[in-house]
Amino acid sequence: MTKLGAFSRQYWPTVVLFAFLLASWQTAVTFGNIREYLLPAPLSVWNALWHGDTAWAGHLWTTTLEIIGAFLMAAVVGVALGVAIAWSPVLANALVPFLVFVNTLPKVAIAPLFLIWMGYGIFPNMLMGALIGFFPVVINTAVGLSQVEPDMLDLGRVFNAPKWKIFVKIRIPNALPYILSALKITATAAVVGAIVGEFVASQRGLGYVIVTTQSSMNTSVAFAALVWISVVGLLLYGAVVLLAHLWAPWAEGVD
Amino acid sequence: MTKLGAFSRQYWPTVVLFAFLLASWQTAVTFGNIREYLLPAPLSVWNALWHGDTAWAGHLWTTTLEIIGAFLMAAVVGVALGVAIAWSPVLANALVPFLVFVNTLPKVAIAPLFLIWMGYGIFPNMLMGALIGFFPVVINTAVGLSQVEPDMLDLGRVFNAPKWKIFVKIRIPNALPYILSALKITATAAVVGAIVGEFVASQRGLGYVIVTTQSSMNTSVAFAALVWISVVGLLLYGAVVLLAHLWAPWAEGVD
Amino acid sequence: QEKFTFALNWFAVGDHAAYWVALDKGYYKAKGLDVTLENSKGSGDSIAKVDTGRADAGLADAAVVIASVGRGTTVKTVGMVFDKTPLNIFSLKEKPLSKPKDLEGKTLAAPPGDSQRQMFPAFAKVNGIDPSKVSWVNIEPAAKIAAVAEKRVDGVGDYSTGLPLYEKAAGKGNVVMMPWADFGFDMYSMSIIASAKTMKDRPKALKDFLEASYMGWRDVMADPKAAMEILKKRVPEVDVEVMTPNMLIGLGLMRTDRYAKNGIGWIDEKKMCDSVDLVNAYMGLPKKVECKDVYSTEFFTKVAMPN
Amino acid sequence: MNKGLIDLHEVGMTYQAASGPVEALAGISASIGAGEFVSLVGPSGCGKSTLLRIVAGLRPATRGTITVAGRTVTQPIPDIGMVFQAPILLKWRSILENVLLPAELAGKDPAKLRPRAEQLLEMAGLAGFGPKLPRELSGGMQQRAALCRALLLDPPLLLMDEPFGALDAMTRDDMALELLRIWGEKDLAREARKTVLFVTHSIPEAVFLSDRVIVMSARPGRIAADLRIDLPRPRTVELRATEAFGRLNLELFRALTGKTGGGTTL
Amino acid sequence: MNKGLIDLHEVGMTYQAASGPVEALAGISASIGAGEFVSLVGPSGCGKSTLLRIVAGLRPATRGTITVAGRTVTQPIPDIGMVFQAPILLKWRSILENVLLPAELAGKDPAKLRPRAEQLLEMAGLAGFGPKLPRELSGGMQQRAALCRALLLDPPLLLMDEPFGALDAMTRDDMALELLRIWGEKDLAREARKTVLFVTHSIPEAVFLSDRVIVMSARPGRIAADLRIDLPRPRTVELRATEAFGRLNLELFRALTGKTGGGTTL
Ligand SMILES: Nc1ncnc2c1ncn2[C@@H]1O[C@H](COP(=O)(O)OP(=O)(O)OP(=O)(O)O)[C@@H](O)[C@H]1O
Ligand SMILES: Nc1ncnc2c1ncn2[C@@H]1O[C@H](COP(=O)(O)OP(=O)(O)OP(=O)(O)O)[C@@H](O)[C@H]1O
Ligand SMILES: Cc1ncc(C[n+]2csc(CCO)c2C)c(N)n1
Ligand SMILES: [Mg+2]
Ligand SMILES: [Mg+2]
Repeated sequence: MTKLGAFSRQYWPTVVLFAFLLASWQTAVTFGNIREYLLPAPLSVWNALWHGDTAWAGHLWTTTLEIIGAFLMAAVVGVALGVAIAWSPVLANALVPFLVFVNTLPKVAIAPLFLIWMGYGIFPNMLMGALIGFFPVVINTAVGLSQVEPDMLDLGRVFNAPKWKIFVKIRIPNALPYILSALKITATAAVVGAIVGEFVASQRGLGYVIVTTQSSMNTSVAFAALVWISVVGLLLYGAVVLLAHLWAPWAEGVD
Repeated sequence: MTKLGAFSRQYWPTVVLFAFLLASWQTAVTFGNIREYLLPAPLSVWNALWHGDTAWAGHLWTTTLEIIGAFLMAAVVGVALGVAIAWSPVLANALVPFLVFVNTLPKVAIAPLFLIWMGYGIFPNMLMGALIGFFPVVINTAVGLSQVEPDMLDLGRVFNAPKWKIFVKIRIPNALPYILSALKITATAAVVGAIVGEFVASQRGLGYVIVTTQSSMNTSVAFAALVWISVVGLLLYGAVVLLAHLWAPWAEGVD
Repeated sequence: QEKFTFALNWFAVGDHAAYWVALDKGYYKAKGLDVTLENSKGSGDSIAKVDTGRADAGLADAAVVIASVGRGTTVKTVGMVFDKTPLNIFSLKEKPLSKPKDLEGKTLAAPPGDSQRQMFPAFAKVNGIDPSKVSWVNIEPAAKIAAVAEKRVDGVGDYSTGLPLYEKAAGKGNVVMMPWADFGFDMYSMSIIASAKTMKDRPKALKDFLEASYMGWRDVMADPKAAMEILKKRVPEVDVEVMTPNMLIGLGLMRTDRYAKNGIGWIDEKKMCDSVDLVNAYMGLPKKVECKDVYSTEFFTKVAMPN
Repeated sequence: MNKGLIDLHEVGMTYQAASGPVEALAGISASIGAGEFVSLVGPSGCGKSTLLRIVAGLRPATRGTITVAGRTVTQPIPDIGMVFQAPILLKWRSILENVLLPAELAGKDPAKLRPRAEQLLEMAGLAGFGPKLPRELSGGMQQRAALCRALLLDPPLLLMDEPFGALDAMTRDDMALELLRIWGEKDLAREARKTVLFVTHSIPEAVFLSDRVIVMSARPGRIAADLRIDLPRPRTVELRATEAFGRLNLELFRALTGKTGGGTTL
Repeated sequence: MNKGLIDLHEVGMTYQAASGPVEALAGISASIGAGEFVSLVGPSGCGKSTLLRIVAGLRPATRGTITVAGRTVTQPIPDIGMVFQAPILLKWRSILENVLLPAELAGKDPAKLRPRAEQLLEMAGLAGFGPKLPRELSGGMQQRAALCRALLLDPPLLLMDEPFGALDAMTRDDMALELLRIWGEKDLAREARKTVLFVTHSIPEAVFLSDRVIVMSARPGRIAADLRIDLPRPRTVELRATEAFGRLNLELFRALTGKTGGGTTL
């Protein structure tokens, strides 16, 4: 009860903002000149969410798996690349322009090509999500690792710690606020990435629902899918915030 | 001459890596069984870059404008939102879920809406780029602003500085490494964003070239456009690195 | 049971009902085929899948198929879907584009891959208008309908089968069509393609697949309502309200004398070669495409059109 | 009620740490008059820094009341200069810019205060180091820069947490004399002196500088003694050789250590 | 050539700062024998911390050569304990984990060294503070934790930069005696003592602890005096009341200040 109380006290601004947006949206659609097919009213979306004939559970499951997979891959690969870049200037000079190059490639443009190579299904979509989401982790990790006080490094060197141990015991914990910040960013990017993968070719998933219903102008269902996507995104984001809280309470920041 | 020497010494790993990748790519296409329309050989792309009948200058100009506009908007709006979030817990609780929501929306999915509201042209594409690129700035700014040593805040409070002055003189400079890290990320996101904007609706620009040529399977020209995009992306990224170097030399990190 | 993957050209629409019907009714199974229907993002995507062996056969627009052959694919059209062209331009009643002359000075939108876009110079030539007086905007396929309904552009190029979608957005009776078939432009469009590998190694399977698919079409023609029910059952995301008329317009493009005489899916050599000529003339391919390289009637089996 | 500039009434402080509460201060009552120079000595961890922060209004006490100039302290009090135990220089600002920070924060024109800042730096032996970055200074130099910063706006109340802790004996001497001058020893008649609350670990330093020395006991901090230093002013270096100075040193040593014998500490 | 454990030959250091070079050390030559306890005193900013870092191999000198145990120093030397001028505790680790850090960094099992770490904390008056985070400790407590960390692996060479700077007189006394015990004063016969290079600002502390006190002149640092402290060992608190102790104090004071008169400093 008190937890709920605290929660509601903390999140009433969100609730108020969302309620306000929803109300203005409904009003605009009802009284304004906005066509349902373009921007369905919140009530239609609500109906599509609960009373439509879309089997949400299965799509939700598929997409959630893809998103989690994409997020984990982006996190692991991103941290590894960030460490590599901070590790050695030679690696940095070789990798950074290459990674910038990869990251500026519009994934939507190369997605069809990518999927021809990778095939279709859950795993390629995870990969696509990871590809879209890994870059912030790389950069923030590399920057965070380099933002350590010289004194702390001296501390490690005084004890003749090998370079990798200084990374593990000093640089990486020191970079955690950066890494966790990047994970928050990547949590949302992984969501977009998985959906983009599904846009190209898929037989299920929320992205599939969007394309399918959008191509029959069934916009309210497409919006309902967007709602689910955001729910997954918010939950993943919340999980990262929670993780940050448990893992690095000393680096507490804004959620 | 010495500058050039230093530059070449610094970037030979990049050059080696790129040369290696290009060589293996050319070999794979020449001797492997890879179709030109799927993955054109580097030489074909080179030809498309210099000898094709695409009027690159105009497209490049349009897209570069869009990218720079997108980047600047993302930077300004992102920092402003990040400050707002770090400023007040109420604002944070209201804004963060909303921003996460906006950021998890697959931009391609809302293309029709976007087109209707914004129309097509350079400015909407900038907006799309900003929309895709602003989030890392928000999060990194907010996290960076909150990562200030309590002692430094006490310093500000001892001198009875108003809250905004503590932000301007202490929190923001302290968050600069975070903000600059985010700007590096956003530099690449703005590139993707502008191109995605062009995918949604456009009459010129490199993204326009990509869709146009890709759909007639003229892949080498599409790849040539990707090359230009990366060049712009690398230059923008380099500009941010340079800016960081000049602006916050004390926060020097890895580029 | 032999595995057989068929790459559709898009996510489920009414045009795809026949394949779901054939699947649902066991026509493929009866021929020993275990068929998978796969979604794709447009003709280019489905062609790439077929050409690279990710799929054994697929659906694609003829113009894109011909262009792809010019750029090195080895796919061929092995069966026709729409005998009459669905190429068309949509506009709103308040600012109608009902004849080619109306197009001059206007702004049209379409994804660059659309056949309407690619073939527009040919269409313009046939009708004696100046294609340079029409300006085109690239848009996402998903944004087409909104673009015209909300008057961001004067018209969009899209298959005539899309009419119900446009009417849903703009209101019944508010949408004006300009079917190219009515203005002296005739060219093949939606077709079934197969890869060289499928044609060479699995001719029997391909032939069986085509026959079963045409049986699917036959059933759709005979009982559209039942067909739509099957589609809805198989793909719950489709909106029956708009996909039924969408499918019916498609059927209209297939109920031709040619199909009545030769059977569903028949490819007419002259029309096919004319289509190739148009593509050669207007799409700026690196090499000229030979008509014989783009199609084959070898795998055709006559399935009679119902009355 | 007391009538000092700073009045502490049963001030207590218990920190709530994750690993359990820590009682730092247990009922401190004291009154410090305007213009007084009061030193605070006590064992490491007894709550001196905590007390300074509470007086400054940076942390709320968990018990008791604090009034400064008659007003109850609930937020940072205005017009003070504070030297923290660590230098806390902003690493992105040059030393001069760091010293000028209070002007900027208080909305004063830093350009106008620049001569004063440079003069303070010179006084602290940092002439020429104005354009350097904090990390280019030694520990003691950083501490002196922090001192200059606290003095920039010439505040009437100074709270100083071991400002000379990182200084060698000689520099310490010089700085102590400068501090007395700044405090207003020359103005004894005019009552225009500043009020100083000064934390130190050096007994002779406390005796030399102060009007009063408050001795705190080990954690949780209580007031163990409150010693009036009745040495004549202005204080001079020669004073340190006098018997009275030695006697007060010894007295303070006893109050601090609880030992009754004589002796010196390091 | 000298035959000390640490040999410095014309060691010079010039920092290259953005705002121009700073000469920190100008030709330091000295030799420190194994088992010697040597203090380094000198005015703030004279290069003491710089010299310690150079000996530790953390910074290369810009001139001269340094050998430790016969090997030229070009990188951090092994088996030393170092106390920096600032505590430099890792804020994400508890105090105990901070003290155990050297074990982890050196690839030793921290679990095995835990009893020793707890014993060191107790010795430093930090019993019960093991699970706390650094920011929950006072300045002096943090400094003591840093001292425990330096002692954890029982290194034969200790480099200490004002390790007692933030401590009150009494705690300082206790820690000084503990340090002498750890140094190996009891093992005078067995020659099993550690070698200590100890920076301090306290003249009595330097005299009390050391075999030798090296006095440095103001920046750029040179050796101004090298004073042998021939007081008997083991040193006791009583020793500080002797005339010999007072004389050495005075001598050191004169070497440091260049003044010929007597007097004390703060
Ligand atoms: N990283 C650095 N960059 C530039 N100059 C430096 C740097 N570190 C120290 N210096 C300069 O070198 C000189 C000696 O500094 P050092 O820290 O060795 O002094 P110190 O004797 O330890 O002083 P203190 O007693 O105040 O700690 C100082 O003038 C300082 O300005
Ligand atoms: N932020 C904090 N959270 C929890 N406990 C704290 C905090 N700050 C101080 N303490 C505790 O309060 C007590 C007093 O700390 P304080 O810093 O006031 O001591 P001090 O007298 O200044 O010591 P020193 O002379 O070592 O600087 C200590 O036991 C310390 O552990
Ligand atoms: C929103 C929307 N986008 C695309 C299509 C399908 N479509 C229209 S034209 C074309 C040509 C491809 O060969 C395809 C696949 C649709 N029905 N609805
Ligand atoms: Mg303190
Ligand atoms: Mg020092």
